[in-house]
Amino acid sequence: MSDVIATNQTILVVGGGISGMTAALEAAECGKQVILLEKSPALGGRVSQLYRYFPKLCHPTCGLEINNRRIKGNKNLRIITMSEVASISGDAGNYSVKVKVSPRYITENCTACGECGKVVETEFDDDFNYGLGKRKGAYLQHAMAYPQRYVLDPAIIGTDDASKAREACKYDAIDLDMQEEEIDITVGAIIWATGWQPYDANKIQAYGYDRIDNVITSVEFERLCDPHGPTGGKILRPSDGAEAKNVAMIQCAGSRDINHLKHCSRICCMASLKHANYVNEKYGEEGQATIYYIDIRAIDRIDDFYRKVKELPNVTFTKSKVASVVENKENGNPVLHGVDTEGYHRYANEHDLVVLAIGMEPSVPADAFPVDVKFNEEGFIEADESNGAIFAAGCSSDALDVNRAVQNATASALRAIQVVNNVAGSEG
Amino acid sequence: MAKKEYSFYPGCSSQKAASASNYQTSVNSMCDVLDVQLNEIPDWNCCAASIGYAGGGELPRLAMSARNMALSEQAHPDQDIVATCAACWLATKETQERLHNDGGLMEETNKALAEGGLTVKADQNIRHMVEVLIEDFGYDALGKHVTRPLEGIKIAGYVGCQTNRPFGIDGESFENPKYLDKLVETLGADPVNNYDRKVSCCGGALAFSEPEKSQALIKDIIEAAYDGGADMIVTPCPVCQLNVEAYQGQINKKYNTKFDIPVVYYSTLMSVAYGKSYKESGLDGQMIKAKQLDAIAKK
Amino acid sequence: MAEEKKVGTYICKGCGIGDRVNTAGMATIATRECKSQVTKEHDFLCSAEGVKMIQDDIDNDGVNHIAIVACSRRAKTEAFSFENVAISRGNVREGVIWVRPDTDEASETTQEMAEDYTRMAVHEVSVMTPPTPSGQSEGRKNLLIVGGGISGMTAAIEAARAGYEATIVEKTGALGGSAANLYRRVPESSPFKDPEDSGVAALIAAVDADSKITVHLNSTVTKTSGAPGRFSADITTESGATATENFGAIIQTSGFTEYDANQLPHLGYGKGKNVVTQMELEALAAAADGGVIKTADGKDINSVVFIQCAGQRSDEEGHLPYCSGHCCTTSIKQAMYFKDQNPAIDTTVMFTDLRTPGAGGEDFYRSGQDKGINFTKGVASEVTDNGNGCTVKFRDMILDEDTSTDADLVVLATGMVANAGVDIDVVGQDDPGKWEVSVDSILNLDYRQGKDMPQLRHGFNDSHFICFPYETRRTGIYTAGPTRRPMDIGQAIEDATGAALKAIQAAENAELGRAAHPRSGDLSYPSFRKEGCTQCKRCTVECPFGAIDEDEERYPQFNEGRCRRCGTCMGACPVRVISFDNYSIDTVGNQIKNVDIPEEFDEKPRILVLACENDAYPALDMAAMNGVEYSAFARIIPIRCLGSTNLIWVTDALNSGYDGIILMGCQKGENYQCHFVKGSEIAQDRMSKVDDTLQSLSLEPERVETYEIAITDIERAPQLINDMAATIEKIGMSPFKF
Amino acid sequence: MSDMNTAMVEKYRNSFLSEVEANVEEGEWVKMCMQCGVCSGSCPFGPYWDHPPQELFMMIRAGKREAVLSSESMWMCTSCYNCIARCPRGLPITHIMHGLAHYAKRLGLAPKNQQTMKFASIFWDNLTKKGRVNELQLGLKLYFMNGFVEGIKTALCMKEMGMSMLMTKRMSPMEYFGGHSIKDTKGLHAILKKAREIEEAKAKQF
Repeated sequence: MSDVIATNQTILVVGGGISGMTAALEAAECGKQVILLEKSPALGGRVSQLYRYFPKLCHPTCGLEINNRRIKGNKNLRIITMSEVASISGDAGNYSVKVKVSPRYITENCTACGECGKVVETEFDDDFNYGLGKRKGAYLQHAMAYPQRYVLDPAIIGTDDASKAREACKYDAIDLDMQEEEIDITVGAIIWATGWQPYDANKIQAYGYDRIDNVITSVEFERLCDPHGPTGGKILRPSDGAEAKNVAMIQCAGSRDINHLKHCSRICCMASLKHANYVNEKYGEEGQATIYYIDIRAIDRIDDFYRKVKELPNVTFTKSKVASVVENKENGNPVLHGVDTEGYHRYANEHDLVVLAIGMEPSVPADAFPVDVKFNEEGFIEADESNGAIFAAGCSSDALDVNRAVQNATASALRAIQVVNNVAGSEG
Repeated sequence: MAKKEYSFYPGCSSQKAASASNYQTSVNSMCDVLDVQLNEIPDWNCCAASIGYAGGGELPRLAMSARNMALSEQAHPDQDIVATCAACWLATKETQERLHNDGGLMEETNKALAEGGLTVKADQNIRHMVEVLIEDFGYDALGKHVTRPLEGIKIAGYVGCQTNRPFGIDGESFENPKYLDKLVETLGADPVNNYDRKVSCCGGALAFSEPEKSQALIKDIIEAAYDGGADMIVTPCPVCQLNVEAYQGQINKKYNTKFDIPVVYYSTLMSVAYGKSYKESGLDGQMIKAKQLDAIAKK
Repeated sequence: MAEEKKVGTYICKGCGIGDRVNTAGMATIATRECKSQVTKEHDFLCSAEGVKMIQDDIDNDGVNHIAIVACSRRAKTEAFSFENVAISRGNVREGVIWVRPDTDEASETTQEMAEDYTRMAVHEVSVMTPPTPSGQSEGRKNLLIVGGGISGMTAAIEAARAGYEATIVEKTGALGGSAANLYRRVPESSPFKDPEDSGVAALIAAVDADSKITVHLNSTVTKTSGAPGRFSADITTESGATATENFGAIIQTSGFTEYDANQLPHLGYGKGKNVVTQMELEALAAAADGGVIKTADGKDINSVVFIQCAGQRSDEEGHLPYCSGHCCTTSIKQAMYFKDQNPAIDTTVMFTDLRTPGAGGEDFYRSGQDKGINFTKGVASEVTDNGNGCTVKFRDMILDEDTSTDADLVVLATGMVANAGVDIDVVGQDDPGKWEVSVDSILNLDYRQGKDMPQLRHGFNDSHFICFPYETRRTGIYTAGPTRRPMDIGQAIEDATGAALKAIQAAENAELGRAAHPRSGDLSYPSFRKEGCTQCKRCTVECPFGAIDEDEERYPQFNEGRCRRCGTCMGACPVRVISFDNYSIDTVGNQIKNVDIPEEFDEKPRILVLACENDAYPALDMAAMNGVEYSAFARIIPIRCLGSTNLIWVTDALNSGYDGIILMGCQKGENYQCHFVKGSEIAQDRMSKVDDTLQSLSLEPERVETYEIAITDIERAPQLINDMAATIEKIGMSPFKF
Repeated sequence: MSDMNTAMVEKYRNSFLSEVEANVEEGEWVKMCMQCGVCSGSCPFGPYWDHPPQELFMMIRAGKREAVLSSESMWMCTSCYNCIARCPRGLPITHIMHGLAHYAKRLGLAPKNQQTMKFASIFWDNLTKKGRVNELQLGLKLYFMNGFVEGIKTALCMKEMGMSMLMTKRMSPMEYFGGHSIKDTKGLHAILKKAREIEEAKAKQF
């Protein structure tokens, strides 16, 4: 790692999700030197965990493939995975950044041949699948993981599995003595794109996520529908692995709620429309999707998508914030209790599976931020003079859908370029 | 451990020969073991409970609780106020909150109190006895005093409403508080896990004015306890205790059920486990006898 | 290239390749059959020393055409990227050993696969040349910005801050656009409680103060030609004076026009002064400037009803089918104009879905409620004049009743209509030589395919892509702000800043001859043999990016800077005169022709698969990673886009004895996923002609199939290959084997 | 129609919402409701409400004064606080319901025979008399609050319960004569009187 070259004309991008990748690539394709840090072993972030995008229902991996190819072909861009920012000091045009790099235990030699994965035995909850499935202690994060290199779970270091893995590798790519590293770099501008995380569903007590097997979150539902996911793309419910054909989506699960997230997470309505579409796609007439909502926020031309889904005969919309979910002990079905407020109709509806349209909160909370920037009450970074040359991109700046996150990331790339160009100008 | 002292607000139902007098008995025994001294607020008055609203307006009701706080501040200035009744605790705590949050109210209330020669600051902690047990002692400490573990008894922890919402016990959730279950375990008995009526409403005061509707709720509460295999129900609230215990006969008539499940206070369980006698534990106050407890208590 | 061609073939034995196939045999084929001058095997080719071995041959041995026979071109790309040489990849890992069982009976066909991929790689590279830029670009970096509203000014200022010059052309006599008419704007920063200054004045001041920004008022663009790095634009003033200037890239920020409320008579518009649009209310509020807002005819206002979605989200004739996004927060803001001035004024917002998304939106909604704005979920059916105000008939969705309310003023939240110029799908381009200015056009492009930016939906110049919102169909020209998509000021500012970045990037890359997205950095570009050209115009018509013009003699004029390197023109050309240095009829044709075709009774059919490099090919790679097997008879060739498929490849394949052919492209139609927009669609039309070929050869139609493949089709794509194998087994081998 | 009611109608002719904001406990929160309905779905007595809380709020905003104030609905509140715990906008719904009920009673618009209203009033009088609840008298009053015959019926069906309460010493006949009381009843009554005065005065000034 010592060979990381950076100057105060370098742009640092923190976070390798769709926003970070975009900001980094757009800047690099303008000829700028860029360093991209990613906490996990591979790029892609949240979108790589999505099956499809609304409203086109196209596949995030399609765009990821293009971005991966852009990265492979760009010499201005340096990627450091498994790394996090430890500290930031300095001012616009001249920041010193400490970067903590966790050991991957696998070197560039790795050809992703997969032999190590075959021999290790210990399995772990697959966080890429939100714990819905298992993965080996030596693994490739996902089929499109870039860099296409395996990683060892720290938990197997020092166990037989580790040595088995090393013996299995014909390319001497496994280095069990790899240590955590700290590297210092100087950069001119920083683009912060650490994205979002799903709100902790356990906190929404009334919906019983912690008590009822068949209550899951929208991000988990995406994994269920993905052919690369734990069920190979089948909608199988957790309690008994049965096909879930009658699915309920509960909107504002954590959002628009002063007890949880006071902001509207913007994407959840469309996510649920998309999910209703999955159900319809998989089961046709046999499927039934019910969306419990307060307001359907499908703005601008995304409203087309809302109207299309509305026309599906097996999708129902109920204007109601569900009051509580209880489990039918006989069959494990969640039963939703509440009131349809359009004309006051009380309901107790039983479904096979409940999907909580879970809210979006910034991954890096204000109090854990490595340097002093302006946050709003919702915890997003707000553009402000006082932030110097630290620019938020994507969901670090607001609850955004992918299209807007990319728009915003492209904009932040220019803001960063302005800074380093001025540095270049002043240094002649 | 040194003696702990609190400014005690017993509430109407815990008075001699009142509906929760047995609660008071067991609380006294429990405190005796835990070396807790409850200093009764001199000349305390009724909190007006929630149901007081129809007669009393906002300010008169606040004044009732404010008077209690004022008296406590005079008599035991540096002690926390502790209540054993959910309604008393809630009404007092709510009053405190309102007085501090709504600018005008503090002044108006004091104007009213002045007529009785009192003033209130409303800055003492207002706590439920359960909070005292969990926060000032903790389960381990409470467990240490157990001399007669309540082995083999399955108990449904019925938390009810007002001990739970809107304030509740720190660190517990509104929908699934676990402290009664933990307490039951601490005393050597088995809790009913996922007792899904543990926070549903018994009708409260409306058990009097809307008996049918309330008894329908009570029926579900008892049924769920039986479904969970419970031998008895434990609760921290006098209203819950009375409603769930006293109406079983009427419910049996109406729904031809055969309910006969004892409903006891946590303090009764503790007193028994702590080696107190049948009487000291308030078991004589059970309209539906808690036979398993009686057996242990009479050992 | 001056130096003579020298082909080197490098075969990797790693990742089990060496164990599964006979690499020595492959090497022999490379040398003997394919005339590879240098052929080497290596145990671990992507290792530092493996790479060094190749680099040494380049540096010391004059090897300049390199066939890497190892893993997929998607793997180890950086390791195998050598400067100034032509490179091809033979995929024997994901393409062979990972999709074939490791059994004795399978070993023979597996070996044949590996040998074929070796042949294909060597023959492909031997007809490639390392691409070099055309040098067409004039290296201009300054930006032309058409439209001087918030979006336009923002784009100019942000570009200037990065050191790039910008020229704003504004049709009216002043900068500011629609936002200049706003009294206040919706807050963009916490605590998101009160309306804010629109910020227009500040922007105008910043533009005026910036020496890098030039402004032409009362001016329009009357002709645009050229390409990124060398655009030329005629800027004409009202008086008619025209100046021609040159630019590196263009941003169109022509904004929107408020929907014409006269089409909403049932909502009482046009009948009196007490029904206004949101924009008209802004004027009243601006006039009052914080004082008492009165109707245009001076009446007091004690009650206001805001009707959301007026003529929006509706299929009725003349209504807008979409949501304009900003109207909910705008109405809240406007209701605050009244409440902040006098809380006693009743304000009701009548909505069906209140849309206030994002961090600030919900705060602003709550602030509106806190200020006493009444929100009613209801649908207004009629607004009538009741003498001293209006009566609004509506359905109360919550109380579930038809009712009405009186108001002194009714505000209609009508939507945004894009100023998108002429719809080129309706109005075609003038014939060469007869080109004329269109007053309706924004850009007056002289492009073969029309005068303005293509429109996507509802008349907006939007991009179709979610992950690439700036992926326009006119390279180097970007649209931003409400002409692209309905949006509020906050989003327009972000959008314009992003568009400025893309414009700068387009100019920078044009200078280097690098392709824009999605083949970013590709230096190749299409060239054609004029002598062979029949002026059939197919290339100029089919280019998804309007990159090819026609000269007066109807010959194609390629504009490298506009080209996205998809090869659709190449696929379209019936006489095959169009090619790229590193991608041509021959680079693919050679691979097809050099696959070894066993004799008919060997019962070893050959299936040609032409797979889109962005979706189908990765899908097959990932299938391989997941251990999904498919027929050993398949030979897969990645192509830039199905649109680049030339019929000759299919005919050649059929003639040389292939038994089946599968074309794998991306989804077409409304939700097309082809990143060259029309590539797969065009190809599929083209393939309809294959049937004639098949008939002329008296072959069964089932032998050629075209599919839409998504990158997630890791099960389906292999299955389709196996299906074809099964079909062939059913209908028998092709008779055309020699 | 009570005088106070006439006065209020006079004063808030065109806005019931402002009337509620000015006179109902926590009434200023009504405008903050976003009609999600979580309160309505959370109420244990939900099925018995003609108009659940969120609908009452909408009716108030729609100016349906009579319908709201004469409704039985808010008298169905058991004070379980589920609605408060779950409301995403933080409305103190329980208290607003109490406030509406109290205001309706003050205006004489509450349904004449509303059982909870009767009980709640008896309860208040009972507890304010001596500063502490006299459960026996409360119980008896309760039985007979709907007339003598009804009272006997109730008394009979409550007999068992009454007996077992006596047996377990959780009720005492002695309570009938005097019973528990605070010492300073005079002071308490003065306090309550003053409190009521202040409240009346506030209602007027709006």
